[in-house]
Amino acid sequence: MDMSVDLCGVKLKNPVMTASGTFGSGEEYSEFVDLNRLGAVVTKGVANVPWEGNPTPRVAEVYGGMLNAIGLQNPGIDLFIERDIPFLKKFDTKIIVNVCGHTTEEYVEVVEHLSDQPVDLLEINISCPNVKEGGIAFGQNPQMVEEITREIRRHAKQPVIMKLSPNVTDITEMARAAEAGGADALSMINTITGMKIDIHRRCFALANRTGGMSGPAVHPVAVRMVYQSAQAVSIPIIGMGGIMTAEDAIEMILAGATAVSVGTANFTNPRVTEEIIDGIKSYMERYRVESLKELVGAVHER
Amino acid sequence: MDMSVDLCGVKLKNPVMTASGTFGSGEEYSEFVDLNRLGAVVTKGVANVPWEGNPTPRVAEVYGGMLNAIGLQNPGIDLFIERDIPFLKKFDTKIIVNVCGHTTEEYVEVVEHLSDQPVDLLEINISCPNVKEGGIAFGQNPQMVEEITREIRRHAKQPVIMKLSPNVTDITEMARAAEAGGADALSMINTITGMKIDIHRRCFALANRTGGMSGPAVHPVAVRMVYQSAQAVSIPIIGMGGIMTAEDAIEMILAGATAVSVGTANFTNPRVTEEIIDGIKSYMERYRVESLKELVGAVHER
Amino acid sequence: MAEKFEELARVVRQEEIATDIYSLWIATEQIAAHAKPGQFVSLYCNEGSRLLPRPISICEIDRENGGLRLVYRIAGEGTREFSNLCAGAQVKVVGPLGNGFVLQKKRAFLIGGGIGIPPMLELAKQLDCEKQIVLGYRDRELFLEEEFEAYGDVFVATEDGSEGTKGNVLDAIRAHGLHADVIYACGPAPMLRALKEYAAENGIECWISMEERMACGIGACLACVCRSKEKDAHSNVKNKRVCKEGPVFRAEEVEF
Amino acid sequence: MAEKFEELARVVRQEEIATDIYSLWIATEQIAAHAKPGQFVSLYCNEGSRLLPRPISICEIDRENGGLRLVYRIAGEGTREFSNLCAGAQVKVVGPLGNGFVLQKKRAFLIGGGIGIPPMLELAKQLDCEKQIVLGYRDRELFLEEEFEAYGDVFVATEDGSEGTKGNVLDAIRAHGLHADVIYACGPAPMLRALKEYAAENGIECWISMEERMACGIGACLACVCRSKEKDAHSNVKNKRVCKEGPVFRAEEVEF
Repeated sequence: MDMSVDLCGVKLKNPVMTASGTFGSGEEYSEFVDLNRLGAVVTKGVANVPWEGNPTPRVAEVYGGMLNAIGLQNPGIDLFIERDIPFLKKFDTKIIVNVCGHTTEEYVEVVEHLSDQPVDLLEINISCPNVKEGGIAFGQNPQMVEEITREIRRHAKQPVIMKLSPNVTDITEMARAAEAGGADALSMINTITGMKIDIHRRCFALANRTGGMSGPAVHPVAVRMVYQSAQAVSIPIIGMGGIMTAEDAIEMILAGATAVSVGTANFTNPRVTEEIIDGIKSYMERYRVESLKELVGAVHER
Repeated sequence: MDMSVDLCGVKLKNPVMTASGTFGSGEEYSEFVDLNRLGAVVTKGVANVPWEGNPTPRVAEVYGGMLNAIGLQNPGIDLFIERDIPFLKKFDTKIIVNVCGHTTEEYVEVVEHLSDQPVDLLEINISCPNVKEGGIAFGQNPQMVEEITREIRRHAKQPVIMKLSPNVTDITEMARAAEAGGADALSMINTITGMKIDIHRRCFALANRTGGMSGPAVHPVAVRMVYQSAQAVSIPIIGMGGIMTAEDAIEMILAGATAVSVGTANFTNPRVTEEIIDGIKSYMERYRVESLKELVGAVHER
Repeated sequence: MAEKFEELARVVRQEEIATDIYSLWIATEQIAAHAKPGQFVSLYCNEGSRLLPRPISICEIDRENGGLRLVYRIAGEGTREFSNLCAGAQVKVVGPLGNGFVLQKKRAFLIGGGIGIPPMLELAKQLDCEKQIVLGYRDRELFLEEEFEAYGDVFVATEDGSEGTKGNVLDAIRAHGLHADVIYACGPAPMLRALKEYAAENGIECWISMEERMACGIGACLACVCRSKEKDAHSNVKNKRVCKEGPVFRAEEVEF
Repeated sequence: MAEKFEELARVVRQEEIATDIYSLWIATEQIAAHAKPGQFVSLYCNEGSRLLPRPISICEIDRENGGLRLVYRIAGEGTREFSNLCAGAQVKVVGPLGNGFVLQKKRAFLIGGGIGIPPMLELAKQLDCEKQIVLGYRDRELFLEEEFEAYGDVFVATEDGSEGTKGNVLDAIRAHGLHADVIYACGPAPMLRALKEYAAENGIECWISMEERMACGIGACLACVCRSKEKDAHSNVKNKRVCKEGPVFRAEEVEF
């Protein structure tokens, strides 16, 4: 039985990765999870310089999910290269670095810093709803998606995954634009913009007013967008959005995802990534699936 | 204490209405709820002729919500006028008729049929994700939103509420377009397009593949869109999307909704509308709110 | 209009009577007093991530004690939650729902397939006529079949032939050379389809209980429709609501 | 790195010790054995609509029996769920989390305000020095205050003056003319702010336990940061993680 998948020429031992921003650079969760078992660790987004992020409160719980407006706090690429990459290199897993920026130049600067680093893939966050410049502003306009993808692709030494926002009228338009710009893969969905109000204090629950919604509440939207995008482009898709269980992961794979990222579920169960890997294995055994690749996009009519 | 609200010159005894499509024309729920207590009943969408709707399965449960793809099955405006309006007239509540169509002409035909009927307001569904023509196709393009609004407004004798889709990049663009077209009010959000896959049979859970997601899972998205739209337009907004409790309704009102519609919650608790009315009353007593109008849009910074 | 009630029912007892098949007795204030064979109830989950009620057919009615027996199969997390209900627990229930069977005094087939068997038990109890009860199972792991014996002649079919006639319920009817004037049936769609055909060929009246995914359970949401031969008076199209006009239909009036 | 454990803990007992304030003893395999005063645990809900753990400070540690006492206030549906846990029930818990207090042998103020009082109890038990324990409440509905009496002199302030000194904990300190060389404090931000200022004015070492909305509880998600005076080594910006570098900070190193 073969759980491995090929992601832009990089072989993952299984399709289970971590969703950027929920797993730091793996150190904290390494107390609960054997990182060697993961298909890949996707790091928290890193910029060319340190970012302070947003004021607190930065998170709020909602029904079946959460809102976050961390604002991409990060230590900057220099400390990241000095500390986080060497930490991850100690493990037998693939390293995917999530990259953020306010401008194309800032993204490119990070990508260039990473060019000689032992990093397997780059995930470009053009879909963060919680920063004023950059982020989602790039991700809601197909021309901009294509241009920034092309520019990053031109400078990147590793395969480039463009991470798309669900806060758009037509996800396939963005998926096609990224593909046209030369993206090697897509990841989706980033969070859906939401809001929570404290009715007793009559104020916003988050200092940022709005935040990005994640968790099982968004899962059906993610499955739909992965499915639609898989029909529209030929590059691989990494599916994420509310994956809590192996069943959720398999659903995403059947919809067309080559790999999956697990995010909010880590907060509910710090060991969840390993449990999902075990669950996918059980499913493959139960249904005698020889290779995980058989499941990718295998959904059919009733 | 005054729970009444003014919606386009129509005085509702309280802000709690039913979300179109979840409450039929009230007859079935009248066994559980005293319809006289409701601010208004919003009917299931009605077209110029009977519609058969989609094949089954038409619904699927998802985490904290559900998907539906009923496909706007309805008995057509003639039987509706003959049967449903007389039924609702027996109660001391306001009547809001939800109107659907494939083309502008079909919407207009229904609106004209209703012109001499004892109907208080019209809610125009330009946001159904589950029909091939009409529906959401109108609701994702600001020019089309403005044009269809203008055309309906020209023929309507009752105030016109345009019901908007959340499946757009920028809800305020659609809200402004509807206002520019002469809408008297807006209602939002219709459902968010989602998908569920049966991993054991590896098929779509719904015959229609995709369905509209509703329930508490979508509530934070609805609150955000109501808030953004309330900042962008000056016509009243009817807030809906995952309201399960009085707290959820109050959150929506604080975000800027003049009234609220309760949908999926009816399925979980057939008496929920009355419980929400009672809960809003308790909140107003607890915080000594003299008039519900004080709460509309009253959210503030932390 | 038949009255419906929303209640917090008390669990009297529950047991697993076959693999993943549970028998649950609940005590109700009003529902049992008003229920008829072939009707169903909506059972609600406590877990907040599951919002929709589960429609479950009524297996037995104890009017005197307000008891309802529900026999169901674990088909997902919701029914799994129910299977953990212990005596004394409370469960929200709405019912009775749907039309139920019309009881007639004709020589009858009561036919149940799989988890379509339970509703036939109360029907068997209430029907006052000559009854031939035909039950289809997957394999030798039978359930409820002994309880039917008090009410008529019981014939069993199993898919794997490990008990009774090998094959389906029609195979059992043919193997035993059975005849009747009316059919009451509940079970999977292929079984109902075969019975519809059999009834037409033999000119027998045939009542079938349909199943479809539901949301509201009371006729408001139009989720659980089935296609009808003629235009339905309520829907004004060729669709009938399984939860309201059904779940029991004349076989010839529905298409599936 | 301090070890953390994920466990399904058993509820030993629970009681409401004041309106909406509960005292919960749980039995753990490892967490109690490793916990220090000032640390906290993450408690997880069973209800699936609530996904995030609730950080709850440790009130007492019973190392011998693996017991942990958590005293918390009902602040929402999650803590309301916990308040319904009965003896024998299980609850998922991760801990011990955060740094905890550094124990010193100096004449100390232990200052707790409201639901910031509980963590001071285990600290009072473990601190080996002269202790003046100052507790601030809203009104005469005191809690835990008698349990502190075994470990030092207890002074009470109430906002409405119905018990002890009318006013806040600093009013009580001034009213009784108290002095100390180190402050350990937990409570609402205005109280901590006032203590930070008081400590600076009087040149006293001051440790405060901070609170912030958390998601992961273990330092990965960067939700629960507080502003720091100097650049933090981990974050590389002027932010410290309350759940990891904290919750206990030197008052002068954080800004709030």
